Amino acid sequence: MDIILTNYFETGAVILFGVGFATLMLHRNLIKKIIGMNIMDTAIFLFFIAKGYIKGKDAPIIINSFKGVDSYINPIPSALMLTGIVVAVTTTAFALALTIKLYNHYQTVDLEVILRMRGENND
Amino acid sequence: MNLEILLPILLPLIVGLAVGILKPSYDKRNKIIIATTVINFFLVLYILIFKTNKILHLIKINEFLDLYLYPDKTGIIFAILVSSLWIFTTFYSIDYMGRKNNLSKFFMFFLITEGITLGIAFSGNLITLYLFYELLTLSTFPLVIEKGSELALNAGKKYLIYSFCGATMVLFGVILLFSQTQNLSFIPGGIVGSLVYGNKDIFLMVYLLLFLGFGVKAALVPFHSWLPSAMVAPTPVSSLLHAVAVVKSGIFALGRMTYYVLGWKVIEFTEGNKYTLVLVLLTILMGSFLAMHQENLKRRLAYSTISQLGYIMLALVVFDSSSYVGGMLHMLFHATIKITLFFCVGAIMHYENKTELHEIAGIGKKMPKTMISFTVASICLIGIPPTNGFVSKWFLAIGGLEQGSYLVPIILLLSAFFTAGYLIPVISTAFFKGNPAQEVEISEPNNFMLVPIILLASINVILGFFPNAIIDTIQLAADKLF
Amino acid sequence: MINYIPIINILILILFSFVMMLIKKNNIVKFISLASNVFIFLLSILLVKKVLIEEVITLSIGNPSNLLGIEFYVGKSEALVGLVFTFVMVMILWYSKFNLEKEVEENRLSFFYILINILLASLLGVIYTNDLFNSYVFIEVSTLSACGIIILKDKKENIKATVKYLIMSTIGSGLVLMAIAYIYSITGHLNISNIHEIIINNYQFHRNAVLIILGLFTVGLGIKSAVFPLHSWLPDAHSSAPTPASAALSALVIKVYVFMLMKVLFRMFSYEIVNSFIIMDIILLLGSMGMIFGSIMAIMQKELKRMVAYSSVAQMGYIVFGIGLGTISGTAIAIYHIIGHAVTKSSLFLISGLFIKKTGSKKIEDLKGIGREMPFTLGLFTLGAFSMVGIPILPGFISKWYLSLTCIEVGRVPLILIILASSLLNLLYYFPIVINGYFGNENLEGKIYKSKKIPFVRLLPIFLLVLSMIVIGGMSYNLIGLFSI
Amino acid sequence: MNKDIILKEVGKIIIPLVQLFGIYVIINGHLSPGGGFSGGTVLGTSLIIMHLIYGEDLVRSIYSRKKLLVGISSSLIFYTIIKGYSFLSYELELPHPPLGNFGSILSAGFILPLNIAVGIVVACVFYIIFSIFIKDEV
Amino acid sequence: MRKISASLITIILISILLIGVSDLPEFGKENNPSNNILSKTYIENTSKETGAANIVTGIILDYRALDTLMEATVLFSGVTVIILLFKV
Repeated sequence: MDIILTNYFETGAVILFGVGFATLMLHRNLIKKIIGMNIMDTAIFLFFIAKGYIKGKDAPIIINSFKGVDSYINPIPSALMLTGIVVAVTTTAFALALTIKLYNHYQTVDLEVILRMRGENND
Repeated sequence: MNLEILLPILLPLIVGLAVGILKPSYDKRNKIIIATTVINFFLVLYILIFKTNKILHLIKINEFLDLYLYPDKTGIIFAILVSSLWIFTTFYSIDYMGRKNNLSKFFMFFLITEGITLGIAFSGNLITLYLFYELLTLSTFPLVIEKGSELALNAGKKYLIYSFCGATMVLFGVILLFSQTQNLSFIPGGIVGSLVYGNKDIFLMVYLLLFLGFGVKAALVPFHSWLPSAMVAPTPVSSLLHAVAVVKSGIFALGRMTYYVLGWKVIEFTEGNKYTLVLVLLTILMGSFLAMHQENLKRRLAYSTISQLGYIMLALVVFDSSSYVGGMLHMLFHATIKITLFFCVGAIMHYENKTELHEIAGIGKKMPKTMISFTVASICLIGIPPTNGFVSKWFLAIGGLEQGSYLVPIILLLSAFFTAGYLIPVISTAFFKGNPAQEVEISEPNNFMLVPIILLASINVILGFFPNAIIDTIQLAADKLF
Repeated sequence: MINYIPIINILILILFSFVMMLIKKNNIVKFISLASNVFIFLLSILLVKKVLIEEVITLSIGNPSNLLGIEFYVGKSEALVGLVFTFVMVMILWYSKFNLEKEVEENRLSFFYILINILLASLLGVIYTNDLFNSYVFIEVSTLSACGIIILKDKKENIKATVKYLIMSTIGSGLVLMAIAYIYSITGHLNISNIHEIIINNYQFHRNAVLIILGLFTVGLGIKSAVFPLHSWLPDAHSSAPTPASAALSALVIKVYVFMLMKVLFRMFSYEIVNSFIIMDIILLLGSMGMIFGSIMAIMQKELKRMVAYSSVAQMGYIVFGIGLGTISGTAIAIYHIIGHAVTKSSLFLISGLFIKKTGSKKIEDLKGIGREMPFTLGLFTLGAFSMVGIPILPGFISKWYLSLTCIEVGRVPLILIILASSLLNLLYYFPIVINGYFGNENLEGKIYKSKKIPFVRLLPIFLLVLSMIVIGGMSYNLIGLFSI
Repeated sequence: MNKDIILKEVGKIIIPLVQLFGIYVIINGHLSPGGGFSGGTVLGTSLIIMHLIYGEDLVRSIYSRKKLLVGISSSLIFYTIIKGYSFLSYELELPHPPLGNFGSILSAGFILPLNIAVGIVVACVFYIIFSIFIKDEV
Repeated sequence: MRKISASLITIILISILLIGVSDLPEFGKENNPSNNILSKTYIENTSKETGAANIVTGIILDYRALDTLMEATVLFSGVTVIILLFKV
């Protein structure tokens, strides 16, 4: 149990993940769903970045001279998350585009209403 | 390399496809079909003489999908039966189907079915047999629904679903069997041998699964109801399906399974035949009992088929040399008899279009040759000595007695009475009902139809007098097994 | 040089998709994409030959050492699956060269080919890569491009289906990324092989974490590959998309994620580790449920493409079932079924596209008597249906047979009943189409025999697909021997 | 929208600074925090601000959509070719690019051009997406 | 009903993940498995082999360049799909 408090960083990330998941589940508004998706992604990035942190060490950038292997934090999670962030951004943009398109079709962003509106427009 | 074994299977397939695709004219088509069936008969004879017990490997996909043909005595007897009866049916159906258009599809499947049935006869292991068995279902389906009416379609779907459920059961059994014995080939006495000791239950399960699965096509009683409803098919088809091709293939597969795959010793050890014997007796009684209540002549004959098949299946659950002989004999005799009966009924349907029992009053005056053949055939079926039906039933009864079960002869006798009960009324109505005063001009069917009928009837009589040649042949096969 | 074919394939595909963006003329775009795919196909044949000689090819990209760079691991199964996927994709492109104009507007046409190239590149990447995070990126690319080819048709249904698909698969990839974070934090590696070396020693210390990782991977990849309870997005997406797109989605895309799952379960962990957790039984249960309920749902459908889509839910059940058995042979059969079903289902979808184009209606009951108008096409459809139902020698039968044998091998005989029952259910929804198509007078009346029949060259891709299906069935014994993770 | 005079005047000062900063971030990507993606985002933001302040026509007149697409595709092609070269260079013993002297702008081999390419891609993509959203049609 | 089930699912998810977290190595320690030979090698070699002072940039553009390439492809396909979506 105490490890949960020791890993407060991961704990916070996981709770944030849950918040995002709940937002995605509970809200019928597409925009809010997308926000929930973003919160989930951000939580995962936080979780991942936390893996790289080591107490009292510098960012992995060599300012003047190489200060030895043990004086920098782990660069890998940062490198991975740069990629992950861009992927998340693109997905969000696509989701928003779909939302705009749906709004033009149905004049609403309520997913439940939209999904119920099948049948009469089976063109 | 014995490629000739493949010929009788391939020839009808190829010719059938050709007929279906090229759609030749009426006369040319008839010539082609008759020639094909006759040639095929001689091909089978050729194999009987030169190629008995020769192996032909087709393809070996993997250790279980190893398709090969191995015509042994039993298979060739079945093959001769099939190919000879097919000739009669061809003549008959050419007249019966008449000059309807798009018949080329019908005759295509008609020929393909012969090829596939011969494949079942020659197949050398269980998986080859299973493959041809599935194909038989698919190729006979279009024949059943040839009329194309809604009724026919439903009957066809019923037939399809029953057969595939049976095939699935068979597959389950085959998988279980294969997982035990890494081998599925046909060996007299079975491939299981001593494996049965220890895992008796698995083999009991395998036996029941295979018996019920093949029993679907053999119209075993819980699964028999597709057979009467498939009577919507035209008469040649129903005579073939119900006298020769389909049900006999089921019986044949059952025989292979009982005596060549599992081996009767194994089955006796698992005591599986105790359960199946009940089903078989039930089949005999129920079939003949239900047959008595049918107004429609074809349905009447269909139910009689069910009960007669029960006789044959007796040979597969009562393990005795003479009952085996009786079963094989009855397989042949019932085929000839039943096809005669069907032809007569079909002739009546075709020329008088009368299908019900009460309609045919006095038809005996109108078409005497036909009805006399009918009478002869039904006497044979009832089994009054010295007809062939009597011979086979005699062997069956002997076999039952040798195994010490007195139930078998009793049931046989009882069912003989039932048989008389559902066949005599037809004859009496035909000859003695209706007012005798009025004169009717004799109008027999034309020779395409009449000749096969009379030939078959006389064949029945001849077989009844001189069955010994066949009995000896079968006895040889039986001695291998017992 | 041949060792580098996997990465060369991917680079060529995306390079030409970038090039296609600059080109305005549709015909040139078509030509470029077809040419690039055919080229990839030839290269894949070379790769398979090479791999068959020397068991495994591993190449590490970006750096000679597989520790620093991103490693590709191409075993026999990877190479063969990649080959089949490229083959199917070439056939789909060939088909859409003739038939896509009917469904998609002229000015959207070029996007299909661009996205197909990217899609194939990402699928090959997921198959070849041996690096967890890299596979995550590939999975994201494939998701986006898959959504893209769904919304080629500007209908409301497509957009709705895409929204469903996008949300579901975003959750899925989120879970996958979470799982990657967990596994990274307890091993510190991203290369699957290196992770394996570490995890076999210290998985006892993190049993909970390992179980959660397994669960996250299963659910995340299961959502994307429409494993039964998580399949709700699939029928809408696959049935509303234009026909070549739905063929690609249903035959290729959903398979890749299961392949990834196999890699994770059996290469990153191992059979012993995985079988010591409850997860395998859950996977087996999901597979069985998928086999049964997918078929039942398919029986209830009224529209042809929806029915075929639900049938692929059922077929995914077979694959997952094979995985859940948790043995080497089970995995081999799962991979074999991936290949066989990829070929079969793509041909079925393309044929149903032809039917819909012919009759102008999506309903199944409007297909009555279609066998009079297009007998050859319906014959091909019948062969595909035979494979689904399980007529011997066709792939469907082979997979069923081996799955049953494996069930007996692991001592779970009752499961055979599920396999056989689902094959009977397949019969119930595939055969009525064939029967009503060919037989029945009132079905056939008023149908002209072969009215303006399709030229054979247009049927050739489907014909080749069905032919390769039969070949795959015939070579099954040799093939299954090759497959392993 | 009403084009406010203050906005326009401030924009005249701010936008060049923003673009300058973006370019700085991009070309210092291998020495300092940042890189193609961050810098490209900044550049794209500057375009977006231009769009918002001076209206679409000005931006379209300078950066038409076709130009932007061409920019994206061509820089991606460049990227792919460069990376393909360096992926294969280990196998084929092709020459590596000169690393230059550590810490200067013109160093680190391919990283600088790649950063620039990525920056162009990101900037164009962001502006295109924004302009599509704001008109909600192409 | 939906709300209750959704919140239940969320709570279950969070608790499961937290169990996992309680099983993970401690946060910020130097001897975590994640700070292993791999990261050490990266820190040591990146500046030498690629000449980039920013180790992260060095990693994403040289060692793991395939990720970055694919990520650029994600951007490309994203913009393609959006243009496709709004094409009339």
